[in-house]
Amino acid sequence: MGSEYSPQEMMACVAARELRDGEVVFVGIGLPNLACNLARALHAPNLTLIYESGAVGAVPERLPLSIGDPTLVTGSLMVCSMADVFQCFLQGGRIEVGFLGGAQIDRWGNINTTVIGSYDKPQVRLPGSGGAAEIAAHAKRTVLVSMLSPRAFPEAVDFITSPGHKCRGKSRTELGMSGSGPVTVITDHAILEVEEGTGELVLAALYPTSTESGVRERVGWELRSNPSLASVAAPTAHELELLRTVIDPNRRFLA
Amino acid sequence: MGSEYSPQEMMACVAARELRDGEVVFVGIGLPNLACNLARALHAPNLTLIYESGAVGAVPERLPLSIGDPTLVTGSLMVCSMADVFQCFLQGGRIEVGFLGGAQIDRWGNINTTVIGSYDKPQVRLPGSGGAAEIAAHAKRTVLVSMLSPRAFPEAVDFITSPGHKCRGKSRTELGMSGSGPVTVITDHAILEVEEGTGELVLAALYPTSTESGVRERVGWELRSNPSLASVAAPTAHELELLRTVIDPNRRFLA
Amino acid sequence: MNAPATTAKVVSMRDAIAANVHDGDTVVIEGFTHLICFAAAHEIIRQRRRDLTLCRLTPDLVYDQMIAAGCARKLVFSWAGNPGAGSLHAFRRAVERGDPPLEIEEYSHFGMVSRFSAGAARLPFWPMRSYAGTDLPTANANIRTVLCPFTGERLAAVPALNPDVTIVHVQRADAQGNAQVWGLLGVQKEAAFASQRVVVVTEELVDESVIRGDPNRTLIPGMIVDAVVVEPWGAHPSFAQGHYDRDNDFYVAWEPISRDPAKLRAYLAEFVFGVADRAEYCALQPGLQDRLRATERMSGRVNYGF
Amino acid sequence: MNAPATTAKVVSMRDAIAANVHDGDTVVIEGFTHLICFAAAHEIIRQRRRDLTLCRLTPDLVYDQMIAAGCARKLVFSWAGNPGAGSLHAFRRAVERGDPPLEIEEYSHFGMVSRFSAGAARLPFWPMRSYAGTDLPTANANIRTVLCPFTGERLAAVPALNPDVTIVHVQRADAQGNAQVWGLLGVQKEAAFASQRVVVVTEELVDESVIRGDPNRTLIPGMIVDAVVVEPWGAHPSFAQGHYDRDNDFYVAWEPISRDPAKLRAYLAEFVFGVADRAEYCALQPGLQDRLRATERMSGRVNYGF
Repeated sequence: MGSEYSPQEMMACVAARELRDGEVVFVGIGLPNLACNLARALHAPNLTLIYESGAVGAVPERLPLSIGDPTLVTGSLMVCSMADVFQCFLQGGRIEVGFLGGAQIDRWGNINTTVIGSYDKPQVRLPGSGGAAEIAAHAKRTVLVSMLSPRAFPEAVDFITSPGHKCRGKSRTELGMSGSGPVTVITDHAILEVEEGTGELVLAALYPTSTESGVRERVGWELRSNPSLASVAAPTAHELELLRTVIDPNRRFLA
Repeated sequence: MGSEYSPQEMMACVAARELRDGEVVFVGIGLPNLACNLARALHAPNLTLIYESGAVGAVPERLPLSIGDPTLVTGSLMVCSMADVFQCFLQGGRIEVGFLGGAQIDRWGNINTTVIGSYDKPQVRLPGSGGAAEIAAHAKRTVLVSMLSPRAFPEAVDFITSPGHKCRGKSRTELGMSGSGPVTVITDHAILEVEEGTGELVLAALYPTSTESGVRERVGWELRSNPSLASVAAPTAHELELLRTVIDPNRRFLA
Repeated sequence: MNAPATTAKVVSMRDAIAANVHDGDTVVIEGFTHLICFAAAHEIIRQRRRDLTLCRLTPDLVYDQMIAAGCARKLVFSWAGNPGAGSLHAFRRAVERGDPPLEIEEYSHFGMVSRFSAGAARLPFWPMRSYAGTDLPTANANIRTVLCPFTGERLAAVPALNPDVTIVHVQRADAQGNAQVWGLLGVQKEAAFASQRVVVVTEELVDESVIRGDPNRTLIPGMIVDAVVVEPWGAHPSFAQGHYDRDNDFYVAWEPISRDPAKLRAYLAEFVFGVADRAEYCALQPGLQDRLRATERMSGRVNYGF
Repeated sequence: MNAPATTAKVVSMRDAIAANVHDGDTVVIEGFTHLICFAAAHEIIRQRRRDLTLCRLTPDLVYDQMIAAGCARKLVFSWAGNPGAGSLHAFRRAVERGDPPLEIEEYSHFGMVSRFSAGAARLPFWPMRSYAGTDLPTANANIRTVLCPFTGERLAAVPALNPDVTIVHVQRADAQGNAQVWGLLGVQKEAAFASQRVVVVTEELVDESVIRGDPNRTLIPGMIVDAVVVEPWGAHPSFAQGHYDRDNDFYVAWEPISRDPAKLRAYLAEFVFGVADRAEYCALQPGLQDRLRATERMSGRVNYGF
């Protein structure tokens, strides 16, 4: 077992464990990037990392601050235009895993990265979709990463930027989406999963320091639990060492 | 004045004179290629030659047999995908002059390079469109090159591969085409031009060795003549020397 | 056999902007993280252009500065943040509080890429599989659907974007504007072909023979270029692969500057209005070039012979 | 940090064709003049595949031979000639006299490019400005129109082409199939992305570090590649820029061979059925490689550092 660790370190380790060797991953910046590089250093040396900036098979020598850092280019397998990234790789069905985060995630895995409040008179203007709307539609599965709180996990998001499993009453099948959508939501307290059949997010696994009721308090709807709750192992000393000394030595994202 | 010359040499010289310095030309293989390289050696050093294979600003060191010869690549300004050639350059309206030939050219400048006879039971199966259909639609103007004969210049082509000025009764404007279509037809006996307003091919200029009646006999409809017929100068000694010693020394296309 | 220059396209940044960017224009300064031409944006600010419709996938610091300087009437975009570092606060003040008012038109990245692709191909629209289930079409009437004539499927469609002027920063170009780029390519080719006018800003002016020595690297042909500006370090704080690194420290520093209107005004006064051109901008920051200059990681060669 | 090979993709041409090309398949051997993989076509002929739907912009000699050998049920194409040299007579006998019967489906080059583009992008159709006024739509019911949801214009549309297998010849690839091409690019990238299976045939097998040393040259990523075949001179009589020239003499010589069915049978007997593989094909033509080997015209280098 590891020593003391931060919530971000736990999330990065849990996210890394979601990746299988040989997969093709569409990587976002921040925690997803830490997770992918941690997985690559551990059990998944053959991950192919694709960034929306056009770098394919990137092998970043330093932690990129942005999704278009020059370190993603140097030594990568391919650099292509963004039209190719979105048309051939993403819409073309070549991406196995996509990572997404958001200011709000709702009961059906819909994500809001556009506005808090109304679109025309927003309380908070967020960055918008970027590539997220299409990652959510086309990646074979997506993994969501977000800190758990009632504001971040409302019953329904203020604005659907990236579609989950039920959008204004319509299922992914009715909407003609090819990817299977969010399968797992990794938070700082627990893992939620999408329930087969209903498409609803349910509690699937607790962290060593979490309780079922503590998680429920941080979710804005009546969160149901899987019949058998798994428990997630804390970061190992090896995972923490890699994160702290190799992957994010300046603690840009590990707060 | 030059010495003896072949019909192909005359046509290449006349075609070269159609090109203005600085123009962007979509080059076909054979006589058009000779003409472009002759023009580049004479009055139009700043022609930009584009080949449908993707070579832009080519400076062929030898006469290419095909439109995709390696000599078109070496030392060119740009090599791009065929999607870019057709979408960005041609459909995008960046081509000023296109050269086209054909087994049949009719009264309205329609070209047939598909079949002689019916499509389903052809007497002669020709190569088909290649890039011609879109060159005819999108180049700002096109120059046609063909040997004059009643079979090659029928009242109506058996199959419209590349649109002229009236297609099955419809004008280019009605068909929504952006380029102005064929403006000049260079043959081995005369130059035909498109008449403003009617869109019909009419006799515009005679070669030193041609007569008006001789031309009419070789055209499959009642060919009308411009009010004042121009006469075309024979190849100069300099033009012939360039063609014979530099541009097509092995007489691949100058038969 | 090479064609000599027929026109004098090589001009100063001041002249390029004066001739090609007018009040009310639809302007694109593209570059996805890589090769964002801050030098051009600063000159547009200095020349006090107004009522521009600014289009870019990521408004980034470059449009945050232009919005703060009062150049923009409208923003067309797909992701408005300061990646890894925070928000674009001038943008947020405009959208959240109308300070100053700013019209917005919003897509996903793929939607913006598709709009440029349609513009470059002279098509009126581009089809996509996207937006089903999202609220973006309710926020933007220009996100529509099109019916496939083969399968009957209903796909998303976005309209062509044909800017008045696109400014593209490149690693090297010749005097005619034949421009070569390596590393991230973004959507620059599509934006340039879609545009009425194109300004190429280059780190290095090279002889035509350099371009002709590796024609597969050419991203933008000179025939569509109206002006060529030679401006080393013109992309800072963005980067130019093989020339200088991204100034991540400045991106992080932008967060508190952008958050405070007084600091932002002071920044523009010192680094934009307070200098005549990019050379003076660089001279203001003495250690900058040593800190960011690229190390050497040379590619191999390939044989173009036959 | 490089990923080691996880699968043994590198196989012989015989095994690659046996595993990836089946009777009845829709097969694409692309390459516009450049990098046409005759070695793969000859192996398909040797393995006596039947009822193939062959797709290519230019059937060229490569499909003329496959048609003559009885591999083809259908041809999808846009220009069927022997450029600068004559006709494809096996093709013409099939179309003009049904000898043997051959179904055809015909587009313009742009139409074929667009079909591959749609296939690569997993769109059901691709919009174009073309075919107005031509007789091509009357000859091909797959050339249709689509209505622009913004302008109301009626544009041409062609359906996606998604082959069972695409074979792409390249100058260099690593063991995972990450493939680099320079010179003419044709429509290979689009055809490969559109395809269920992809076979990369390479002049040279290189270490992954060579690919990673110049990532902008990668045309096809290994992740979409099923088999890698190392086959120097595999494109002859077509060419590989920087490796060997186009064998224009053979293209000219094909005219009388193709015109005479007996000569064509004799050609196939000697150069296709009479050899086991490409090495034997080359050994049959002793002066060939000296005559066609490329001269050196090396590109410069660029810096990928930061």
